[in-house]
Amino acid sequence: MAGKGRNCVPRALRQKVRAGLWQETISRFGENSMAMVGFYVIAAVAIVAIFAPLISFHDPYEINLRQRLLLPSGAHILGTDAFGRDMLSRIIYGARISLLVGLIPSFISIGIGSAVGVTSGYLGGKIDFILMRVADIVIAFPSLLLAMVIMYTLGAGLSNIFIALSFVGWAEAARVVRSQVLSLREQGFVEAAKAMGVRRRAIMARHIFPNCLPSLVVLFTLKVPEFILAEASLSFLGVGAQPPVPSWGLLVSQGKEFIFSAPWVVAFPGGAIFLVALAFNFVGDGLREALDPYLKR
Amino acid sequence: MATVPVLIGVSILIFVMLNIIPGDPVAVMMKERISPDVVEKVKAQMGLDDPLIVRYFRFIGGALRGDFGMSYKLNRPVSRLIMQAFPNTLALALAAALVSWLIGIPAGVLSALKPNTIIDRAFMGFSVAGISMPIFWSALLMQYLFALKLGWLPVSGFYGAKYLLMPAVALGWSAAGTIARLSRSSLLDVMQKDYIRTARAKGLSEVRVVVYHALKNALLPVVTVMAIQVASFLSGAVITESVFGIPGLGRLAVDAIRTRDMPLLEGSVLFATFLVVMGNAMADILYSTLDPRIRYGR
Amino acid sequence: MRFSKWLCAIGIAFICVVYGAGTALAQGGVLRIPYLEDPKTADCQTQTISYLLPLNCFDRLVECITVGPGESKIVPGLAERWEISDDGRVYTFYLRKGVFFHHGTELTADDVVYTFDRMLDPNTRALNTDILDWVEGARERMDGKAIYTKGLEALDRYTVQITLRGPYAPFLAVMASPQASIYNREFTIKSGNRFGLTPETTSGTGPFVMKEYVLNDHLLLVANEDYYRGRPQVDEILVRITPDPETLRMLFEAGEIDIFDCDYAVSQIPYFTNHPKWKDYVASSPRVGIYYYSINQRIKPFDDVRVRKALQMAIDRKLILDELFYGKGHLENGIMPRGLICHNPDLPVIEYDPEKAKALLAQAGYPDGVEMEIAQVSGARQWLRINEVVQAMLREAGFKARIRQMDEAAFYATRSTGDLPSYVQVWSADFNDPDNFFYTFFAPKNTVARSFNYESQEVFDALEKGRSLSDQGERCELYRKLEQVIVQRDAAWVPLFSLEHVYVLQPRVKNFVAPWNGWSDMSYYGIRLED
Amino acid sequence: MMQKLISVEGLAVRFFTRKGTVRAVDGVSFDVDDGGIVGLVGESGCGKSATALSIMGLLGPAGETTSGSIRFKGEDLLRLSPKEMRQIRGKEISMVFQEPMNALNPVRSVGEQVAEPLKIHLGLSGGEARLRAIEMLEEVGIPDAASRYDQYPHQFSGGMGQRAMIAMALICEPKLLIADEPTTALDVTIQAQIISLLHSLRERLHMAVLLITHDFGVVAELCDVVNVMYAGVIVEWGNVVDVFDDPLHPYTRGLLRSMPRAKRRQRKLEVIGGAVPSLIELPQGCRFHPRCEYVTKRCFSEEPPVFQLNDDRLVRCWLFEGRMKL
Repeated sequence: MAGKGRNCVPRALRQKVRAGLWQETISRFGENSMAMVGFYVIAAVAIVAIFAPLISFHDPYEINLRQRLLLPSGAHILGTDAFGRDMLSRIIYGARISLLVGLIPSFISIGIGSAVGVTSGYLGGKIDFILMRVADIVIAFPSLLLAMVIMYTLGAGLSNIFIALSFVGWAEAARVVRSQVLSLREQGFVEAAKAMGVRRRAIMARHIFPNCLPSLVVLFTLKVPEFILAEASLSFLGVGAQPPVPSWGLLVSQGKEFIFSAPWVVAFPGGAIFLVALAFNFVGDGLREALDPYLKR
Repeated sequence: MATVPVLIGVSILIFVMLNIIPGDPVAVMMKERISPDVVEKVKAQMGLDDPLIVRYFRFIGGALRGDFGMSYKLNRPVSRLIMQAFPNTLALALAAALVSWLIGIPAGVLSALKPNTIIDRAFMGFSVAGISMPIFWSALLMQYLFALKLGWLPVSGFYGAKYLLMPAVALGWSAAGTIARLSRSSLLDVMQKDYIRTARAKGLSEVRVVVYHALKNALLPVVTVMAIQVASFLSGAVITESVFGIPGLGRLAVDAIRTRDMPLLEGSVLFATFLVVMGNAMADILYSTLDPRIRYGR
Repeated sequence: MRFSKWLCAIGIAFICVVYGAGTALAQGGVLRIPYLEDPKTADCQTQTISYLLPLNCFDRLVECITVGPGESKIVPGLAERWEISDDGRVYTFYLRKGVFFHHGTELTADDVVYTFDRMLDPNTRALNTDILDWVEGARERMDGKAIYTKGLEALDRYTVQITLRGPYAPFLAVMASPQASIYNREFTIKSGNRFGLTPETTSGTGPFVMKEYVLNDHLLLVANEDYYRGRPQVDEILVRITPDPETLRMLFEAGEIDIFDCDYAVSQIPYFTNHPKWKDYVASSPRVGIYYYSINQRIKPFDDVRVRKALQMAIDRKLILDELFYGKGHLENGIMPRGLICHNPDLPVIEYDPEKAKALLAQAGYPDGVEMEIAQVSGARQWLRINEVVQAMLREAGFKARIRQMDEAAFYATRSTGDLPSYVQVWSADFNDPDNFFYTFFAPKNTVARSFNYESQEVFDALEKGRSLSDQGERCELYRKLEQVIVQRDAAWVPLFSLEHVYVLQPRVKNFVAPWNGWSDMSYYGIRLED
Repeated sequence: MMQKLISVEGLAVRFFTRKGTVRAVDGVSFDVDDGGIVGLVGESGCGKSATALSIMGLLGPAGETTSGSIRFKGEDLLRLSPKEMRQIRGKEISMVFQEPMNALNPVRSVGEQVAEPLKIHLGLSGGEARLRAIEMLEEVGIPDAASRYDQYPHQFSGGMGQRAMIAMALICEPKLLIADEPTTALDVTIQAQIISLLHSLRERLHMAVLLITHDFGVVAELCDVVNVMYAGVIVEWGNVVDVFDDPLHPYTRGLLRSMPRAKRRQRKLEVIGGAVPSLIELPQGCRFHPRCEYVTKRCFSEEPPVFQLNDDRLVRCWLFEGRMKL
């Protein structure tokens, strides 16, 4: 009887808490003006990225050597680059690349990281020790160098960037999740589930992982700008996206040569990176604040 | 962090990867003036034809005796190359850390004292702006503005304090956001604590409450991050070093990757890893000296 | 407060490190040169990349000097005269007397023998042994079968005799190349494997003496007061190593360096030539170097000459030259560029004709076009720029090209096994002889190692013959024919153009002469500074 | 008759939260005489602490004293500037909190914290302050005070911590001590020690005490006068003995019944059914009516006024309408 009671109450409570969690988070988030601005910026960029072919007037890949480095004008709102390609179209199409570069590795690295973190934290023992040593190695390895080495190993290209950044990023997520799991493991509802004879895997997936979600959401949002910048850095080092793909990082690192003669070629894509990264950072901070009571539990 | 397994893991990781990556240290040494005969001969002389395992144990054997061997390309002992580059990177890292603290801590503290006000938003916005720009971009803009247009600072080089200013800001600003976030949330937390109420109940001025009673508590977690951060600057200043022409560790490591210079890459990355591990240990020590609860046991 | 003590300690440590880190740079008669990548060593036998130190700190038996834009002449150097035997095998050099190394000993014939023997000594791990390949006994020495080189002999204190295993016409020109710089026996042996790495272990006879060398940071060369041709005009050369081209550019604009090599920012040539501050200080010279696309005949369908011809026709070289390089150069239709002896100005022109290229592809059995790859070193923007444009042009002609970026080490490793797809490159003359071009690309091993895989016995034979002919006219005839065979008949190589090399100078730099071959590295002996 | 030290009139405190405005204190009036000990009793969440913090001016950014006055030595504390208020806090009025371990700063030594008010209010030098603080620590019964001066709070036990808190509060010899649940977090034996300590110190320093607690036992041992507070208002006021012997308000009765007593042998501890209402949406009529055993129809709609039964007995309940002596 006791077992039954213990199991029912916390579960009901927990669900109630969670339903309230997101609602309240959204309302708290809405009160943060910076975070909302960030959110709108991201939404706008996402829309632009999705509807890129409808929005841009020019083919972002069309080279026209007779129209190189034109100043911003009616025909080319943000001017043209060193190949006579329309900057605005390239930035619009680049939004697709850069958003993907931010989102996909964040998603993968946090996915891997939370799987490792939950396993490691919940099972403990040897598995924990080994997984955490592997995570230590990845964290201790200078991340940009690690990404470079991976890029060299796999070869340049967008999908390899996803792999490299995911590989670099998972360990941090794993640590965050693990430390949360360690404290969750001791809590009542987990004990209750155990007492009920719920399987380990189910406990991890249904009881522990959902409680790590608030911090993972924050981590995710803050990883996105980090990866967008990391791609830019890799492009600077020559192992980023492949031309003529217009990733923003590539646009900046290729355009910086023109800072004297055609500053718009470097200023606009650089500004785009800055704006989007800043927006994600604001949203991440806003989320962190809005989720604060749940993160501290 | 268990130092030894991590270092061994890192050394194996580098070794394996360097052997998976296509590339040939002698071919890249010669670049356009390559000659197939010479490549063969020199590789044999350098022992690059030996099996993987042999080469790894040759390296590790030397490393354990403190000898990382000679850089393939630079033809100098790896340990000396590292010791020459290290002070420069250290200077950059400490200066950058100082900048990130000077921006991050006041911003975080002021934001926390006036949460959700214009002040909060402005200070946090400024510190977060730093982590929203590629370093090479902010560096380029700074060089353009401060060195070229205003002429206040030298463009690049490494010959004294004023040369260090821009790189330190470029690198430090990029980390200030993290520090600011942490200080802010930590101080917000502390300001809710009972002992802050106690302090106020004693009739202390708000300044004294914050400075004497809140700050030390709030900055304890920040200190831990700071030590790790210095270590990561040491290893991660690759781009800053390139843009500002600082002869540091990061450039050494990147060149080593580019030229498949195994001894140099192993040496520099292991050193950087060691620094990160030491940074963590430092953070623990620092934390325990600063926090009486740990200092005197519970 | 313990906490603030910590901060103090960190602050003090920081200040100490900063002030300890370097000394202030002296100004005055200092020529300030930018450098993108550290030269690594002054020993030109063990590196093939940088000629800066060999050209300024060392001398050679003979020198190749610039006598006009793109024109060169071989003149006496450390050897005041020389004799070549009638069969072209024995070279006798008579050394100048009273030439001293920087550390104070006099140059003797033995030093010359030592220098070249050191190059061939397997323990040196020299990378430039090619240039001595023709010396008698060189191969035995390299293979470790001999402990000296048979063909090198000091006849007396000031006379050195070099015997070749057969006649090799370009040998004198080779002796003028930077790799053939002369070292001192005693000093070099004493310096061991640190030779060329530090000021203490570097000594040549050249116009400048290495005084400071901080890896990846700077080099300071000072005038050699006792230089045999007279003290150089400038007191010091400061070489600032800055791996970022934009930083380098800003250093120049901020007046912190004296010479800007527009190779670092080709796109900026119009900026400089139109800028009121700089337009009068732009120097340029033709460069004896050719831009080309390689074709790997091992990769299908490039084994088909029609496909290769189509590729030659599919690139609008004129447009690239005009737009990307602002017309600063000339189209080339062969292998020997302008300025090289035997250059042939009357070669048939390769016309841009995408339609004809398509037709040729169809003829070869590819009516729907051909897929191909263009390889390049990742992030190398001078190549990327060309490749991106060429990629678009090729599309018009039915070639669907993909640009494959590889990092340097992978690029050269793949290339040396003969597996690299087409790539664009430039080859500038090391010495003024067609052999330096033809042999480099089309000799049996080289054609594989540069991923041409152009296996033609006819060509191999002609190359050997060309090396042994001593009559200049006859040699030129041979090379011109060979050029037509390779480029026009077999379409094994896609010539693009030769470019001018553009430099921008600070107004105080006088007497600047761009080197004949268009290298970025040059001797700064003749430069004068006016303040 | 003793003089009034502090006189709270119609005090109202609001907290502004996301969910709505919390009317934590809703028109509270009481006095503390010079040297007297007044208890403020009620369940948690009834506004006791808010009243105390309002007196101290420490409500924080979310709270606000919306009306009323707090006359301390004839001056309205609510009208003082922050700076003037700071000079009163810790010097004239001090406060001791519930959990000493949380109320002491973990990274400063206990002695420093105890001595701090001396430095800021009396301008004592470090050495003087130290000596005085050690004396005070001895006085509150901390053995070996000189060496414990430099220890940190985590090295103190709960009881010792509370003694240190008291030392810190009393070091400037204030006129009024507000003790907010000073014994709640402590063991029963320690509770008794702290209570007797407070008792003796009050005698010696001749200060007044406002004791806030949910524990009638503590009130009984220490106080002269007691205010029973419920949902932001005072529902009963009287002499401790009277209230104990003859609790009037149903809430007071409930509280007393739920208290274990050593004197009479009790069959069963009772609890008051229900919970303290949300202070955001207070019930119509009497605030206590949803939990009241004696609820009448009137209680649902009309809020009872204060009925004075005799000179020193007030109650806020319709039951006593007829017995009004005024």
